[in-house]
Amino acid sequence: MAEQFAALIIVVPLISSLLVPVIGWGQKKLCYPWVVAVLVVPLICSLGILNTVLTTGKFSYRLGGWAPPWGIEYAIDHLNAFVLVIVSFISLMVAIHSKKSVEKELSEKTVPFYTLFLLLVTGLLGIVITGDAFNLFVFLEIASLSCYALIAIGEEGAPIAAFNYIIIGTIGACFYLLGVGYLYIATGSLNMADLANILPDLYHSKVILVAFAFFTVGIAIKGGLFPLHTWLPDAYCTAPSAVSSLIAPLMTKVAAYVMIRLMFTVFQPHFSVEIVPVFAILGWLSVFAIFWGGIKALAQTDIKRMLVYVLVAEVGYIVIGVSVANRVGLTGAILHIMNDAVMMTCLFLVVGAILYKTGTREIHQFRHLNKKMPFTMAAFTITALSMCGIPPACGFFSKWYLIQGTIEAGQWVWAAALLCSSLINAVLFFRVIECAYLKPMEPAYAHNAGETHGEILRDEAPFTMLVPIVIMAAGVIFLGIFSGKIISSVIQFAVPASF
Amino acid sequence: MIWQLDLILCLFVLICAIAAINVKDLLAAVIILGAYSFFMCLLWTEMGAVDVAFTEASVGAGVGTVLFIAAVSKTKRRSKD
Amino acid sequence: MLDYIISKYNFWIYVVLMMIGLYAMIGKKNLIKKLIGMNIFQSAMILFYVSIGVKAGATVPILSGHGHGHVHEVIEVAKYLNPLPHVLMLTAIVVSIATTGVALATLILIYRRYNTLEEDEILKIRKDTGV
Amino acid sequence: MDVIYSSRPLWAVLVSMIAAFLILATGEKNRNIRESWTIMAALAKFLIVLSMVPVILQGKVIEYTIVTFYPGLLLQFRIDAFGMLFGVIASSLWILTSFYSIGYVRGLNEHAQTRYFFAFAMCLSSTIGIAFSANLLTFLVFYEILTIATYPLVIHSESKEGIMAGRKYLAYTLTAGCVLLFAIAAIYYMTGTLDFKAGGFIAGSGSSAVLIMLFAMLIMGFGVKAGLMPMHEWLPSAMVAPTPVSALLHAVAVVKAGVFGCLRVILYVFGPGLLHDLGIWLIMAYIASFTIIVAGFLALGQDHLKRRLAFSTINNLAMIILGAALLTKSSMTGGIIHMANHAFMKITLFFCAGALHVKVHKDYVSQLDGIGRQMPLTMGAFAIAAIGLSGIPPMSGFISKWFLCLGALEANQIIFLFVLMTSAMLDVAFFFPIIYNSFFKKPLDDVTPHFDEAPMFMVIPLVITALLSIVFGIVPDAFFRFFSLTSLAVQNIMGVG
Repeated sequence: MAEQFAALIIVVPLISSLLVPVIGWGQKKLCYPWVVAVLVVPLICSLGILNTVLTTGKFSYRLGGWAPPWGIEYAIDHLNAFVLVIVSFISLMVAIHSKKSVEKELSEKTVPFYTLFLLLVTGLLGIVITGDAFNLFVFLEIASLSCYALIAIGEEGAPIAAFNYIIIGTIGACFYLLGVGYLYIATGSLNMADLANILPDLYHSKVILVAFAFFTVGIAIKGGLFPLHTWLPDAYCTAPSAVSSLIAPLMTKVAAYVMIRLMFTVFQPHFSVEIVPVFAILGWLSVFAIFWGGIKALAQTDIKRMLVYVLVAEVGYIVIGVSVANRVGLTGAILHIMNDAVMMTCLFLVVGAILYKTGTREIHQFRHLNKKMPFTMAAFTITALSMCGIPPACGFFSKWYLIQGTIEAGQWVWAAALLCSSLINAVLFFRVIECAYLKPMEPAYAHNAGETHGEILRDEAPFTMLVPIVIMAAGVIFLGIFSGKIISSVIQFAVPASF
Repeated sequence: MIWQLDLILCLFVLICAIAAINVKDLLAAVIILGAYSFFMCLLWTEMGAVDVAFTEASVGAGVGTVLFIAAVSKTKRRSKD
Repeated sequence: MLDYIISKYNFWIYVVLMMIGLYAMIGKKNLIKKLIGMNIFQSAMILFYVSIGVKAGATVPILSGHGHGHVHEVIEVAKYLNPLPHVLMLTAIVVSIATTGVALATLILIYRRYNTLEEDEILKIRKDTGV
Repeated sequence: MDVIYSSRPLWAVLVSMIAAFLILATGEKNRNIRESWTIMAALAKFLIVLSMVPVILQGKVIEYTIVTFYPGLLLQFRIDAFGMLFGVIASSLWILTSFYSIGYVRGLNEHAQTRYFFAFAMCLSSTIGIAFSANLLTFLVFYEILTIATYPLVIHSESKEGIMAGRKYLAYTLTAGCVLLFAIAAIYYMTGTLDFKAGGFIAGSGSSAVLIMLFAMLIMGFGVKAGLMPMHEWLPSAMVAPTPVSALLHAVAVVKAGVFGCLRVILYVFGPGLLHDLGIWLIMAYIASFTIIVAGFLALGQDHLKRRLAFSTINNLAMIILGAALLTKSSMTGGIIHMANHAFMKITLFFCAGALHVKVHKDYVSQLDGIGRQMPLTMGAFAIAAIGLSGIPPMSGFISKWFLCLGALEANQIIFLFVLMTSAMLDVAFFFPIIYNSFFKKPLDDVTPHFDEAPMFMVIPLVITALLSIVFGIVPDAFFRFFSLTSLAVQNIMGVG
């Protein structure tokens, strides 16, 4: 059964996305229930796959029945089963949340939006599930293309941001493809498992080095790692809120997954650590990413833009976890892929709900939001605390493992960067919390907001928005409390055995 | 594979590429890009990649140029650089 | 050294083309020029893949037999080019044309909004309107 | 040592957390029901904690594991005598504070009462969690929750001053949290365990330079909440909080959690033996002494009553740390028992300050002339607690100071005896004028000359705490067996170290 799951998880959203225009042609309103219903399938499939992996170990699915070195293989182990669950779960949540905000922001473009939405999810799932280096490129481009288009339909300034993203994203994809080409020259294979077998004999070849360099740069561009992140803030910030809450958490996480996959599965860890000093470079770049993202975020008055810069810093976290190149650090990185995806989704969903209800993203206009939208703001607060690393929310535990990793690697500065970043996050998020929960600091705000002096009425986000937000916020707490369970049952197998 | 022919084609490709990004008239630039694609097809055919060449001729040089021309006709033709 | 350069000349051409594309993407201000650069960049990459498959003295990978079951002679692999990179490039071409399409659509959106395609002018307009 | 596995520690923590959410759900409309949750939770928590005291006194420990993350890395409760002592202090005073709070917020008709009681209950929940935690990780988890739970209380007034105090509070405590996170991660990396062990567990796991650095980081981390100088700055600012909060913050939960952390580090992570070998105990004692003296002088200069009390708190907390840092049996006894004694006395003082604020809206020492005639019960309790803090028998403060002085002698460090003496003099200097003025000076014009007390909800708790501090002075082992718990804790530490 799990074999079929592996195929269904791609095929169902792909075909359904093509059916969206057909359905939308008849009845526009049916698109939303259709997309939500369709996205339940990948979630079930990924849970089934995870279950199979946990009980019987890793397995592979041969597309069209062709044997691996030639045909495309979906190789599933603990790592991608884990990421698949994250991707499919979050995309379902965002889809549920999208109903009202799409009606408001994109009323004319509902049908193309949902078509592209499903295509994007297909691409993301495909990147994660495939075991073939070239197939990964194809899915990467499916995801990127739908991303470009989805961003371009955003607000003022979105097309130009999307265009920049297209240019830089294409460079990234081409670099990745060049990397694949050089690997093919050296090995004659495109299958990841096959490559992993062949490569150790060729580690001192210059061709492999070039391939590795191209991979690293290509994925760093796609994942928005400093200093290749320049496209990211504008693109994610100007996108419609339903889009940014899907791509901001997932695209970066999937790129991080690809990085782990390439550096520790295709290449042996000792190549990535000993022969090429790539991790020293990546680690220091992440330190810059963390500080730069944090400082830029401090300068923003627009909450979505602030979150986008926080995202740049969060990418740095994961890459630091990868760069310390030890078991506990990598555990932290994989855990943070999940935690950060959940936290970021929750924050972006909250911002979407606030934008829908109040029409503003300016932080200083958030006054009395705690009275107007108590549940939304409670979810925001919980997630914000998690971002600051307050236990028992999940952010604390990924930070714990990441710091353990840096200590084990003896990288004190990296550890300091992680710690400073929680403080920066505290400043960032408490600023928002103060604005939302407390009376204004300056009386000047009181009259320019034009508010009534009477009782502030509750004006909570619609049910379709509130449910995913509350689920994600609860997830932040539960993932924290059960992080030990998640690590012992899934992540410790996902970390390459050679550590 | 005849290396003289190969070299000439390579030269044409290079010239077309440089011209395409330097011509100020965008329509001309787009046409030159079509020519570039076409020379690329020839190069590939000559290198034995017939299928790629066919695809590029129809999709790259054909559809691509059409799309470009459509876009240019909907926007401005002159460029500052 | 010269030998080395000449013997791998199509690899050199691909590098040069790629740099031209990269220059156009970064250095040019006109957005259509950037897009042209992107196209050059992508086809340079395809040229690289095609070059991978080339073997001295080999021919197009099409069997001259009479269909299935009638192959009389043993297929000598050395006689044919490696077809796999070619096949991959079919996908890559489609991807690149799709990217171009999306980019052109975006360009038209940009033109409708700002009435220009020069990056510096757009930035100026955006700055003036305070967005 | 016998270990008993029981879920009672968990319930002791959870009961107020559950109550917190019930409070939130009940909301502003049903005030009486909401307050009844607080009272019920406080009583339930106290009874659960108290029910475990006899077991602990038999020399057993109670253990409960919540979750295991990794071997050696788990959230776990383990109650030993020291933790029990803190647990009893916190849970018993919560009952009184709850009643007092109700009187206070209703007397002033405060805004956002639901948020206030919610945060209060969360605070207590995490304080008990801190008291019962078995290892540094659990400690850190509850310590951070406490940090966050206190924040809404500090900014309760939502005035500009309050928000600034809140920011300062967060800046200090969150930075401390980060330092702690790093230090604890490093300890886990070095030793593979984080469990508190009487007499320390870290010895021999690293070079002395590394150990000294870790010690400094841990003390910095916990010292922030304990108001150890120079990290005390947030504490006087946080005085803008409502008085019951200050009482709880400064007598029971937050600062005591910091002190408790310092003592855990000194006695249960590093241990007397190791600190002697490293030679940092003396530095620690000097830092504490510095804090004692300077805080005493700063208190003299404050006219705002609550700020004066805040500096007195800093002074007394440093005294507790000094007791632990001297590493002798008597000084430890003195330090640990002072945690309890100081809690009862200081909460009385804050309760009195709050009663004055509610009844006559006076916050400054200079306004208190003759107030004793109007509010004899309040000022009487104030006098008792102030005399006790100065270390005059028969109040409980005398017992702790006696042991501390003995400890200084045992450690052959006469200088600390002088420090303690000076501190006692300073206590007298900044408390006695208040007592004198309020009872013997001519009343100011706006003071009612006849008996006119604050609401009984407020007066009764403060009278009870004042009486208790006398009782503990005469019979240190009364009611809650503080003295037995202390000597048991000291025995455990010295038995190993």
